[in-house]
Amino acid sequence: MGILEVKNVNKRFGGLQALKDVNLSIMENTVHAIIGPNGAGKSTLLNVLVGKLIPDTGSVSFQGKSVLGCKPYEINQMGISRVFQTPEIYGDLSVLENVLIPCFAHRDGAFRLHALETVEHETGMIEMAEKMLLDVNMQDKKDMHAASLSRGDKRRLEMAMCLVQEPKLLLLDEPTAGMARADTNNTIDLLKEIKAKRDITMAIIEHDMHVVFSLAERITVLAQGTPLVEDTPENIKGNPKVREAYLGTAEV
Amino acid sequence: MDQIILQFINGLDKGSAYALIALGLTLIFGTLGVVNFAHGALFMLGAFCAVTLQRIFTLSAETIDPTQKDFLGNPLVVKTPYVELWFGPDMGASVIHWSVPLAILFAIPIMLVIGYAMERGLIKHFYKRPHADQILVTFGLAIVLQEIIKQFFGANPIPTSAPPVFAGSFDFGVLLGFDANTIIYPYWRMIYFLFSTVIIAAVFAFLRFTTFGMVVRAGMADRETVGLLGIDIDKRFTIMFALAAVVAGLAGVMYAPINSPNYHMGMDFLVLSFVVVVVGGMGSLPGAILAGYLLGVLESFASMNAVKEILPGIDQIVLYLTAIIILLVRPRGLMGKRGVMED
Amino acid sequence: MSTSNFTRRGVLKTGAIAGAGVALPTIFTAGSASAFTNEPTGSTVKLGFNVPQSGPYADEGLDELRAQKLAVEHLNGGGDGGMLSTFNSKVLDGTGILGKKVEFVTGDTQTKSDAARASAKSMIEKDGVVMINGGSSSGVAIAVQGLCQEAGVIFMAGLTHSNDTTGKDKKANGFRHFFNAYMSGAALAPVLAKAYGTDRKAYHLTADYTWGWTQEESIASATEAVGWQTVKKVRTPVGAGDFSSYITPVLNSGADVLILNHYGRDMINSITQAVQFGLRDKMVNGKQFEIVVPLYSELMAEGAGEAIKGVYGSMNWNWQLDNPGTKAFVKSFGEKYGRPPSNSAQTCYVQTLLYADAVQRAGSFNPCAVVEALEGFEFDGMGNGPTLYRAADHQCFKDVLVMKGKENPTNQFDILEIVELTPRAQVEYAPDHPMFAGGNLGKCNPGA
Amino acid sequence: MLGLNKRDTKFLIIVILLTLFTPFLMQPFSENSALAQFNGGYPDLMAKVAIFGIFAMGFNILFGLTGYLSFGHAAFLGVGSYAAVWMFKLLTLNVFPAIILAVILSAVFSLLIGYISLRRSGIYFSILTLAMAEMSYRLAYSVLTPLTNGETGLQVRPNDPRILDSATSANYPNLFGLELSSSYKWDVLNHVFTFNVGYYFCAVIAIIAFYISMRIFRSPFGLMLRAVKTNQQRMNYTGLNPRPYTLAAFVISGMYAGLAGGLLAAMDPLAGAERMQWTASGEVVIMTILGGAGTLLGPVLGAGSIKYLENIFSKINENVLHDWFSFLPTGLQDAVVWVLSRFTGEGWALTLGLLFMLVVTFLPGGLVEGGQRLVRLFRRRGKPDGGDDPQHHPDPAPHVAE
Repeated sequence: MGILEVKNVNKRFGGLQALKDVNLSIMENTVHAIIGPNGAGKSTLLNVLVGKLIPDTGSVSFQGKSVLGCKPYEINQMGISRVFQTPEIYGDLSVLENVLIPCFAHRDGAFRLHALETVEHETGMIEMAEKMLLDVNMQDKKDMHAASLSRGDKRRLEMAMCLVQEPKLLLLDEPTAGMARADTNNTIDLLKEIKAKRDITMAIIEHDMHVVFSLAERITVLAQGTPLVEDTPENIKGNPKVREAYLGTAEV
Repeated sequence: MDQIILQFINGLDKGSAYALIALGLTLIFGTLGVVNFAHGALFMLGAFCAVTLQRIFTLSAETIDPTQKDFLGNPLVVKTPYVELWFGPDMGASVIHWSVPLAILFAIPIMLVIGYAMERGLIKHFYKRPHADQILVTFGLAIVLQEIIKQFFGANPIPTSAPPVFAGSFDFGVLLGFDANTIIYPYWRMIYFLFSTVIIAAVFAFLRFTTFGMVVRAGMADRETVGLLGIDIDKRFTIMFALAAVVAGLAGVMYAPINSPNYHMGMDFLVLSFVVVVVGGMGSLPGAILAGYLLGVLESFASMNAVKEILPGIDQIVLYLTAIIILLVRPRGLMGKRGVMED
Repeated sequence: MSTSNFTRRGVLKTGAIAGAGVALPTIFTAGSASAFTNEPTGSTVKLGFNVPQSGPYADEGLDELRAQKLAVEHLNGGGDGGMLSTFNSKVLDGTGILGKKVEFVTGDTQTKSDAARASAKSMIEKDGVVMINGGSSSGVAIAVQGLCQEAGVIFMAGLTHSNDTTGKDKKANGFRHFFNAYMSGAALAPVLAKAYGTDRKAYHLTADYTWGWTQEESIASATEAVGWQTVKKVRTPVGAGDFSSYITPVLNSGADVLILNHYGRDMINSITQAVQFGLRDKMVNGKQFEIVVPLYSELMAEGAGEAIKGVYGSMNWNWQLDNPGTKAFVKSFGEKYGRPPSNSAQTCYVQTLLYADAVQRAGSFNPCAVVEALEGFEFDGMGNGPTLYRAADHQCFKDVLVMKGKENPTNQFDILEIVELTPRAQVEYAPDHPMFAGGNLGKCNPGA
Repeated sequence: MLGLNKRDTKFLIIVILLTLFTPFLMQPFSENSALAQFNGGYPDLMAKVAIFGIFAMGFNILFGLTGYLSFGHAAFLGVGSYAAVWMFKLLTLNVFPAIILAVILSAVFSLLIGYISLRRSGIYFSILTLAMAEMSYRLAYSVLTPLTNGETGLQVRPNDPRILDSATSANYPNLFGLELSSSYKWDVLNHVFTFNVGYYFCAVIAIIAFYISMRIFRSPFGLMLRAVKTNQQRMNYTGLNPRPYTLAAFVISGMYAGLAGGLLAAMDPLAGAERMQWTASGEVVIMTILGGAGTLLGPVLGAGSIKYLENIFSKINENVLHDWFSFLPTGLQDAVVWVLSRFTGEGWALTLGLLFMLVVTFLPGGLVEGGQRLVRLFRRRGKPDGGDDPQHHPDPAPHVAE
């Protein structure tokens, strides 16, 4: 029984069958990659997982609880955090404040009218956020305007914002899309480091095989909206079906 | 039945004014991404173009007539417009009477210059600024413009009549088989309706069938890409702003006989035109036109006595009520696009 | 009144402190020196002219201000003296009021009750005025009148036509020279009956606020009294701009007269548009269709242009009147400003002189003394013929003018003609007339 | 102190001192000098500055923090005023019940309007709020006259029931018998300083309101509101529901507006419908932006400057100008007066419009930014300091329409 169970999910957009009989099980404490060529339904699947889309049939459950129809913030409160293709951070706020917000969300839930408390007095929260920043090597940038960070630092910051909530499942949506090779390698190292330090389940939706094979413990290959195969990276590498699906476009 | 037909005609007519103002506003917003609170002032300036031309035509030679007395008992100064002296009384009088239609020609260059100056001198510095700043600066500009007009023309409305041939009204009822005098509508308002249709069609044709229009439309959809193609989109946008000013100005010129121009009329139309644009959907030209006519017709129906008896005061709020309902049912107005001015 | 040491509007002038102005708490001692609000102690007295300077009535306000400046000039002995020479009370001698030179401050009412009160308050609190004059709408007049009553200064209303100003909202410290909606009806109805016959059906378009309602009520009841029927009363939003949807149903409603209970810009637009609809060219019930505008003003007539030709209405005063007071005023106003005064200008001018005269006769600026001097005051020579300031409601009673838009104007000021001078007796009413009931003058308030 | 850090405490103390000494600060010129015209230290103006300061402070909690631009806040001000005047009429002329009801009623009203309007964002939100406020205004002006007394405005009359007041009670709004309109005038060295009960009452409430707004700015809640402005998407995926946060900010700012409305009525027991008009809503937007949106002190500065301009500039008529320039030869004097009178007296609105344009063009952060630039200019050599207002947004991020 996985931490995240996707069962018989179908999703249609008009005439297009975006997801077809998707069954997927992500095991606790693994790094699970979902790959597939363009239009394979990766993004649709991700949007179903985070509550943005409701499938036509089937179920998605996280730790035995259904996530269907839940709002994104409810799903986050259940323990799923998400990293976006382009880092989504609070550009107007300082780096520390960026990390403090998820700390509060983790402690206080989706809404609390803590209008007459003072951020400065929340020493516990601040310590937690600073420790997190230390973890991702950003402690010296904590007072910077988040919008002025480099792209790599923005990615780190976003990661920190997700991790500080101690999520049980971290969803990464093409975390290295558009990055130069060096940045991509940094991100891989960062993710490895994160994984090494804590028990966490990661689901990576990725294009870049280099990233996938550096990190993943299990891989699901999606093609035309349906899972083609699920296996370990070693086995996937040699699988002819996968080659066929990618029609040689992949750098396998 | 006749009442309903009458109010429908009425609504289309009202709506044509709304649509025309909203059209200019949407052009500016759609192309430049600027929320222009001075748009009502442009409308007002257009109306004052008509007033100015009328003033020019009535510039008069003064002669003293000792047989008549003025209010102080002094000999009366009789004023005869130069045009009457030059072209004879009849021809001269008809030139004066035709000052509103003639003002269209007068207003086009003036509004072009005003629009151009506004964009180059002020608006272009605000493309990258928050909408709130754009609102404040254009609102300030609107106040300045109207105060300047007030200094020159005073606060009292100035009668600006349509040519006498258009006086009176047309009897629709007879055409449709009703009794005489049941459905009548003034000629000038019908002309206003036709005029607005022509202008709207012209703007659409311009955007659809000319290269200039195509570039601008492409720019409206994706400014950066068009810029990357090496096309100087900014220059074209300046021209679009000037054009929008002309549209607003012409709407004002032709409206002068319906609503005597006064310095404050721009502010009176400001809120209304924003409601129309937003109901139509920010940045959508067809939306603005549709919303203009829709709100015009609804407003007319709401002012029917039968309706007012059931819902007293409904004519006061119908525009706003409709706006609220439409925005709640259709999040981005009638034809708005996702992501436009939602942040 | 409060019993605390803090006196209302407490003018606790402890006199200038000699020597260094070290702030010591002992300075904060009570000890009221003045008997009433803003008692003038120096050689000057300040009046407050609160008129609209922005918004739709700005031009009206400008004309009021011209007249008020002229009045001050005349009170201080400048110019040709204007109506001072024709006024039958001769106590004013051009040396100011009670020997004090008259000064004035101005403010902008914006034709909003809030702004008008703010401006009046600053005049009272900051500039120390003893009287406030001006305004061009009833809402503002009632709001400022209430304020003056509370503050203990005199309010000499400008243009305010609603019955309420001296009806249910009357105040002891407030005085209205201008006529009111009831008088308009009483003066107009007989003239209308004579001109258009007694078998008429009227359709009212009414500005949807208190003044509009009182005028609609007054005109409807006066015209009904001469035999007319009221077909329909329709309320229109204030500032509607386009009245077409209200005008369209008029023709086939069976009515043959349209009565426009609008003022200012609304009236200009509604009459222009009604004429544009060709209403006045139509025959209904076998009669020529007519339009009536019960309350006229020169500026409205100017704004409406051609549309008002032949349209009946009423006015408080007009510069064409043939009497010495009018002649003197028009002369000094015309020579100074190059245009004849409007009827709101005349009201403001006369109100300022009347106040000065009352102070002079009472021998005191104390509002209560002024009220006493003005109540029941009969005067003449101010352009309106013999006039009475009735004690019961502080309303002036005088002749009312019925006007008509002139068919062939000879110059820009010659747009209205006087049709009839309705004698005062015909427009009088009992102070407890139902249209004016419900108010309470209260007691005069001297403030401090 | 009071849950504030040292810097904020210092800031609050400065604000308190400024507020308490306003009767001096706004009355800098001696009575007989030509500049006495510029004195603004009379009770009505001082109180208005405090009241509109409260209004703008509240608006800033919504607009400055969350970025939601409401164009209908005047409706809450109006509701507060009407509620207060009805309390005066029915219950007692003591101001406390009136102000409490004003705040409660405007909270209810803003909850209702906010709940509906916050379903949309950006300009759609602005137009929804505008439409609701304009509807309130129009109905109050016409159909709802029995409730609002329409054009004339709702006022206190001698024959109102006022069931809690006895025959000997004060006849004007009061604080347990102490009338708000009573003042001490202190005449010293040709200066007249007025200390008015009403002003100090408003001032104390304004200081409390300022303190609360400071606490909100510094609270986790305030942080969340700023998060709403910056990135709602991220907020959602961080497990936070932006809607209740925004609604809470909307209601809080509505309550500030209601409080301001109640105080307006307490200072002057007449509630006119015009204070709900869109221009009044626009005014508070302008005050906030002019002063500096998102800063603590900015809105108050903006409110002060606009009210000052409206009340002082509109009173400088040609006669006053002639007095000032009487030293010049006649021709020149007339010319100078003619030019200046375009901008004062009846031309005051022109000055206002020009001021908006200049400030927005050259000081995007509003007057506060201007102040900071000045401070920086003087402190060049001193320690690097951001000025007296520890604000959060030194450079508001441009959000250009896509």
